[in-house]
Amino acid sequence: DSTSSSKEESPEDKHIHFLYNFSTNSLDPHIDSSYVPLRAGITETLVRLDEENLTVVPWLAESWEGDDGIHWTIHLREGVTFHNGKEMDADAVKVSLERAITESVAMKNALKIKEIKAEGYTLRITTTQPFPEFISELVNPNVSIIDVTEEDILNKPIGTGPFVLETFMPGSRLELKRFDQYWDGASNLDRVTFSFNEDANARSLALKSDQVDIVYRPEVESLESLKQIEGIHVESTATFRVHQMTMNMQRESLKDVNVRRAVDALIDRQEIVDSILLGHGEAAVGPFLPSLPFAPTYEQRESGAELAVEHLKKAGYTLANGTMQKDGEALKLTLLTYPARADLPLIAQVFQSDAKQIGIDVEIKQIDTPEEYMASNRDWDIATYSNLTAPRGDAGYYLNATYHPTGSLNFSGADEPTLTAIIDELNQTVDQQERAELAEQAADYVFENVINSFVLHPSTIVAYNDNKVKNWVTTRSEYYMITNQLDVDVN
Amino acid sequence: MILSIDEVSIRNQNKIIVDQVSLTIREGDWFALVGESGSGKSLLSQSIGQLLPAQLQVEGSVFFKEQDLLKLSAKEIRKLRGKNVAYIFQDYQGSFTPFRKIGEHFDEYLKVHGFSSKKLRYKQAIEALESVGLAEELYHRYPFQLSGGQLQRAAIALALLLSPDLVIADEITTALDSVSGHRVLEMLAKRQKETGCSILFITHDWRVVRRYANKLAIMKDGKIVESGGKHRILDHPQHQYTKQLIKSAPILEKGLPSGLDREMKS
Amino acid sequence: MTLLAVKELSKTYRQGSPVISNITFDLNKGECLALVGESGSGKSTLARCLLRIEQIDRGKISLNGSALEQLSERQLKPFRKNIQAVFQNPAASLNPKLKIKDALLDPYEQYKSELNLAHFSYPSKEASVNQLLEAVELPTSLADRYPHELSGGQRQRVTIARAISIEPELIILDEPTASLDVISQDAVLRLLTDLRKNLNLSYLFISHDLAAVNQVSQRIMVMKDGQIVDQFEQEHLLAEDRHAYTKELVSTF
Amino acid sequence: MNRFAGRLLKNRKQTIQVGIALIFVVMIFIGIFYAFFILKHDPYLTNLSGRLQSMSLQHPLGTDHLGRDVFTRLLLGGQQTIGYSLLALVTAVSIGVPLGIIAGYKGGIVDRLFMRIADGFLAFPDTIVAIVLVGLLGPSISNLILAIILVKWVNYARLVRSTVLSEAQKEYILIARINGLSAGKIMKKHLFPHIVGHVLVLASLDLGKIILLISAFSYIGLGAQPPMPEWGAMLNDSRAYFQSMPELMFYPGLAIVSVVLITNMLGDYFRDRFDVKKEVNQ
Amino acid sequence: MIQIVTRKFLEVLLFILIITFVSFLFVRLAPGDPVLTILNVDELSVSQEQVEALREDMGFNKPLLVQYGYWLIDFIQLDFGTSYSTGQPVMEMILLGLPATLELTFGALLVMVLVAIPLGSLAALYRNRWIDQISRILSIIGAAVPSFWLGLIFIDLFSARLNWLPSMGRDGVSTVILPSLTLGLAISSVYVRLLRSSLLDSLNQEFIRAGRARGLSEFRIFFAHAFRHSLPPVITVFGVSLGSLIGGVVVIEVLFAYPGIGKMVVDAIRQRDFPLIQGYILVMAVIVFIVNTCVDLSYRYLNPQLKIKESETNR
Ligand SMILES: Nc1ncnc2c1ncn2[C@@H]1O[C@H](COP(=O)(O)OP(=O)(O)OP(=O)(O)O)[C@@H](O)[C@H]1O
Ligand SMILES: Nc1ncnc2c1ncn2[C@@H]1O[C@H](COP(=O)(O)OP(=O)(O)OP(=O)(O)O)[C@@H](O)[C@H]1O
Ligand SMILES: [Mg+2]
Ligand SMILES: [Mg+2]
Ligand code: NI
Repeated sequence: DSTSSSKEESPEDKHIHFLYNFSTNSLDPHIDSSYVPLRAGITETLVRLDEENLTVVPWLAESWEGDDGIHWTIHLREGVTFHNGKEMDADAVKVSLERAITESVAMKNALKIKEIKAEGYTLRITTTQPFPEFISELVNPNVSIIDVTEEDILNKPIGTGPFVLETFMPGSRLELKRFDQYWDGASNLDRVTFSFNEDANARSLALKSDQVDIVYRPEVESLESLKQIEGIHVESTATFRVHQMTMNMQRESLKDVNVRRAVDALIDRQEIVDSILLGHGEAAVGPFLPSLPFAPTYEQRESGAELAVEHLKKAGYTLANGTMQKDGEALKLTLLTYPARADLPLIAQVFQSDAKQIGIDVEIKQIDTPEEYMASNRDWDIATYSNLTAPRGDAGYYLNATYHPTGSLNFSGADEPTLTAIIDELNQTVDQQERAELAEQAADYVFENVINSFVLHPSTIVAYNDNKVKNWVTTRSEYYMITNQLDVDVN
Repeated sequence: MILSIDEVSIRNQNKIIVDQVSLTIREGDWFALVGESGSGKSLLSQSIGQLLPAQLQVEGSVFFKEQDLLKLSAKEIRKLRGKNVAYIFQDYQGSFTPFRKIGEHFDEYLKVHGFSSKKLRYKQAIEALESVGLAEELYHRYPFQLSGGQLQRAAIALALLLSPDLVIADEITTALDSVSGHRVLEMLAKRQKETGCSILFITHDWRVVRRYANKLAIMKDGKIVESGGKHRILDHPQHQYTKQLIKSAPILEKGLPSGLDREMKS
Repeated sequence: MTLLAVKELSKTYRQGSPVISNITFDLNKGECLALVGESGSGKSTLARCLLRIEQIDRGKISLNGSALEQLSERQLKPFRKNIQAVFQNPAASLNPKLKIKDALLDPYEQYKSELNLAHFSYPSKEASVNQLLEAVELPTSLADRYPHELSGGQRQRVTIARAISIEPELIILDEPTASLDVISQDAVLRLLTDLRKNLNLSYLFISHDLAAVNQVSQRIMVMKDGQIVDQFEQEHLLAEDRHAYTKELVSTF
Repeated sequence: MNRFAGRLLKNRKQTIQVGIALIFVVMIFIGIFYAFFILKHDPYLTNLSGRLQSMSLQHPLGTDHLGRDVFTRLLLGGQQTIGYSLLALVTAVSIGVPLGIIAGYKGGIVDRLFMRIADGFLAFPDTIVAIVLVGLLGPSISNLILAIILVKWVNYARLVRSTVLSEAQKEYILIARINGLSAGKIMKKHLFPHIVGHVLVLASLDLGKIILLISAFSYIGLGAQPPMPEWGAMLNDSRAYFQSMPELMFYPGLAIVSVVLITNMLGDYFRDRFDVKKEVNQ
Repeated sequence: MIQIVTRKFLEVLLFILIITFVSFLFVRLAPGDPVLTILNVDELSVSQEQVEALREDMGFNKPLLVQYGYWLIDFIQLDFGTSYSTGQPVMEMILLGLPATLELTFGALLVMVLVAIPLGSLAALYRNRWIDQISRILSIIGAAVPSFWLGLIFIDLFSARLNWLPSMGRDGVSTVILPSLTLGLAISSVYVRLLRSSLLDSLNQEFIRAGRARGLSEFRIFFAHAFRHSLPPVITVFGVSLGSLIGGVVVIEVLFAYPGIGKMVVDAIRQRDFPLIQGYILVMAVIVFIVNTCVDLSYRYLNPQLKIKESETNR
């Protein structure tokens, strides 16, 4: 079967070749933002996301407390060993956490840890401020627990996961073998190859040619031809990501909520999902995936060109000489987009074409680094952007970053006192139920005022050889890929 | 009869450059071809070995030992070149590949024609150079490091290296002082005596014609106006142009100031 | 009056012994000075040194009293129109990519404004080209050809025509008539002599053809092994008290 | 007789070349006419329900991934593509050639300085140049063209310099110096004809490379701005459909090939005009 | 001799200094900010103040000259900094990626030599005949067809359909074939036509005719005389494109998942990973310098007149 890599493969070897869509040169679990060590099953975090109930559940930690949001106590699972045989106790976890926050400014910011105390299997952590999401932040793969006494963390991290890294070829692939002492039961597989290819077409072809068994994000347009092949199974799972139209509320025209409504009404979501994503996505109403606990239920909002025209009329625009005008000035919008996410420019073009139909002149501007551009230039009206709205099952991240006046991704320039107050309150709230309610409120506010307009939740597509691969699960968080459950059919 | 040129015409798109020229060269002939500058001597000589520039077309036939050279394939004519028919071009500088040393030309020439011993090749090359009065050291120089006369002599030595049956020598003493020129021509004459080769000798120098040639043809405007034995042409020229040509030959008379000078002084 | 004065000029190529050493001579205005000598004795090198296109080791060159040996290319420029040259190998002296008519007028077009011509007149480009070609007895049809479409003698005459086109004070002629038939040669030599006489031009006439030398020059220098071994008036070419090498040259001629 | 045959034969090759070029031009005109007067498609009008259609009378080359008419876009894009890439090419050549001639002819310090500058340019990846320029001046195709020029001129300068270096040693250049031609004139009149050949060859093929470069930059968001039907961008957009609808990539590809073919033929034709010896002896 | 070497060395040093300075300014002038990458804003909640703080912390608010000074001090101590995105020492990363890229480049050059030399030569020898036309078509396709397309077709054909060769990774000779072939064919186009053009010039030289007159075989005339004479332009273009070749293999590296330096630097550029970009330009400057110095030396070998003239004027 897998022809490429495994030279010393004996016939009874159980082996899976997984092909991933990003590549990395470093495996440092605390820095590498491709999260490969966790995804490949080398390392694990203290807690993980339960994909079904969308809650944070124990993993290397068994339980935790922290009612005031500042002082946290974490009880570690006992009897877990690192790949090198060392025991994972509180001391080991402490130094691992400490390394994570010293090596990565991002993690230091995210975790807000002030102090860690370790005794036996218990960690006592103090945060610098009330920080209710602390536990959910521990889901982040960059807080993987590793044995930091090892020399070459960059190329050979020693974790607790079901697979041990054998060789790593930077930018190319990892060879993994089973960790027999895995605490949750050793895998059935002998070996796993985890390789990278960033070209979607090439990934599809690799599966076609049987060089690999599982392909992450094959080319959407090639799915039909993949499905034709006997045994190939294609799976598509909605993610916590939303493609949105960010509105620049500092622009004269968009200050008017009716204009924003018009823009929102112009987006033909279902058509976009069906045609551009070929159905591999979900039309979005609000920022959060409907299945998330804090996603509000919306009444169906109408859309369409007529509605958009109506909204514009309300805003004082009239159609003259084929263009929408107000006080003799035509409505002209500059729409930003960037090609790093291939579907965004397409959405932009469809929007442009639709807008033209009702007399709005949209100029598309394509840029390479959206965050930087949007932050430092304010000469645009709308921007297609893609956001993770609940990467670790919590809304705090998204709401803070996107709608709080101090948020780093607040490109719309939103400074709505009501909304800010909700978010501030959320930041103080520990109780999950209450948090969900606040998040829902915030989402409703955003929706009502059309601060941003949401287009769709794209899906993660995974294609694999159904005849061979067993127990593959595509996760929404996209954190967990190679697990101890993964298996092959020996026939 | 070693070479017989039979009604050869050379033309380009617009005009006829050489017009139905015929001449015959026998074994051991020193055949001098004299004539107006631009009359087609060089082209005629180049046509013998199929060496004309591609944009010129040639008609007629050139028999060399019963073979029509103009009808030979590229491969067949190649076998003859160098070994049977050797050229010394008028453009002595262009005859050498600029980035190869003089010696390399000799060495290659011998090697290609079957001399396998390196030492022997070197020895022969040096001998050839010395036979035209060139020092051994020039063997290791690049063409641009030689003077005009040195290059010309090197080209002569090169052409005579394989003792060809026919030597086509196109104005080969233009860059030589009279001493060197004399020496080279004597050498050529000696070689001719030894090997019995024929020489097609294109020149403007009447002294050389007088001294060495036995046959002679005069060319003007692409035609041969007169040809025959040396004595016949030199002493009993028929054609007006021939007469004029002979008359104009400058001579160095003892004690006499030149004609032009006398004019000036008077 | 001395036009060109050369003092103790020496030149050595990269490796090896000096090619010319301690060359000293004067060239008078209106004079044709012939330079004959052994092949490889350094005549062309001397010519190139005089033209300052070859680095010189030592020595002085002065033209009309101004020293040339230290001047930069730019400083030389004003002198260039007074000296022209015909090189030994006509094939290399013409740009293979330019038609004759384009190459021929190079010097003229350069100096158009500063010239004070007596013999030639330049009504139009075409006429000028024809005039020059005719002067050296070439058919005007050659104007539209490329150098490789010319015979050796024709190329030589083109280079001569180019050199005389601006009637410079001094022309250095390196074997200018070697490839010409005797009739054309005679015509060219006459032309040169006429120009010299009428316009008071001077020539450094390098040649192997003693007859031609005898015909055009007033003085003769003989070179051997990089040195001037003999120098005399034209009348004395055949005299008894000549240097041994001169005699050898004459006797083999 | 013979003479005539020769001339005819010689011209036949040229006739064929010119013929092919003419046919292309005529086809393009017919195409433009057809597209803009008969079909009257808006090249920017998306129609998601009619996407990825194959050839039909209505859409001679089908529709693209957003349901736009490929044929109309291809024709409209041609204008831009050819215009911009030619602009880049011509400018790069006209900067590189003179600089190369000067460096090669002047030699010495000028040459060494020039070489180092050229090396410096070569050390910068073109992506950096593009990103910086486009970043500083704003995203637009003309700034990208500027970047391409900055990257490309070195090639021509270097190429030209190498030819000039060896040509400048020849005697006819010495004569030209003696003839008092200024350095500039020598370069223009005597050296230039020796380099046009190579430059034309390189340039005619570079046109394709430049179009592809624009496409490569489109890939990272620096090239043509989205709805613009630039060929390189179209090529890039069709990447995704490599398996499902390969012809989408084929059309702009073919368009680029045709343009390069024509320029190459023209380049060769001009090269031949400067090649005064024309035929090689066999 | 020692003098010449020291002079050359100083020249290189100066060159590198200038290059790094220019690149430093240049790269930092571009909009874009590594801070956002470092903070991983895509996944982590970050406030504006934190961004500002980190910016300050990393010295981005200092004047550019001061920043360059710091870089230079480290550089003199042979410390090229660590990558912002991976935290690895820059030189280590480059030296890790460089062999792969060089492998690819050399593979491509081999293909180029195997394709361009025969094809270009035949095209010149049989000018305007069918082989010439074929070479023209091939080189135009090479020039006008994007390499990702060619690469995909090769993968589809040799890997997916025929199953002859692996399509990805870097695993010995078998994996280098397809990418080299793709890249090699793409770059050959220029050389085919350039060699042809240059050969046409050479074959018209007088010494070629002289060689024929000496009875040399066409083969010998071609290779020993004409070919060498036509090399300078070809080598020049080669020298010029080597730099962009090394940097320009990105598409191929991505397509075939070949872990080279091209991909690395494009990522670095996109993430504004300044130390890595700076290190890359440094390495490239050295490579470009070496290659083009060799090219210049080769002119002297190919045309001895240049060599000798030069040593004479330098005296
Ligand atoms: N390639 C060519 N194309 C067209 N005409 C040419 C070509 N080569 C030479 N000619 C012309 O053909 C004629 C004869 O040239 P050729 O070289 O044979 O003369 P030649 O008798 O050798 O003269 P010279 O004594 O001056 O060398 C000349 O008028 C010349 O201009
Ligand atoms: N570039 C060079 N490098 C080294 N030696 C050279 C160079 N050019 C010429 N020579 C040598 O210098 C000497 C003089 O050459 P020059 O060309 O001046 O001779 P010449 O007197 O003109 O001879 P001829 O009458 O044969 O043309 C010769 O021995 C020649 O080999
Ligand atoms: Mg001749
Ligand atoms: Mg000489
Ligand atoms: Ni008698």
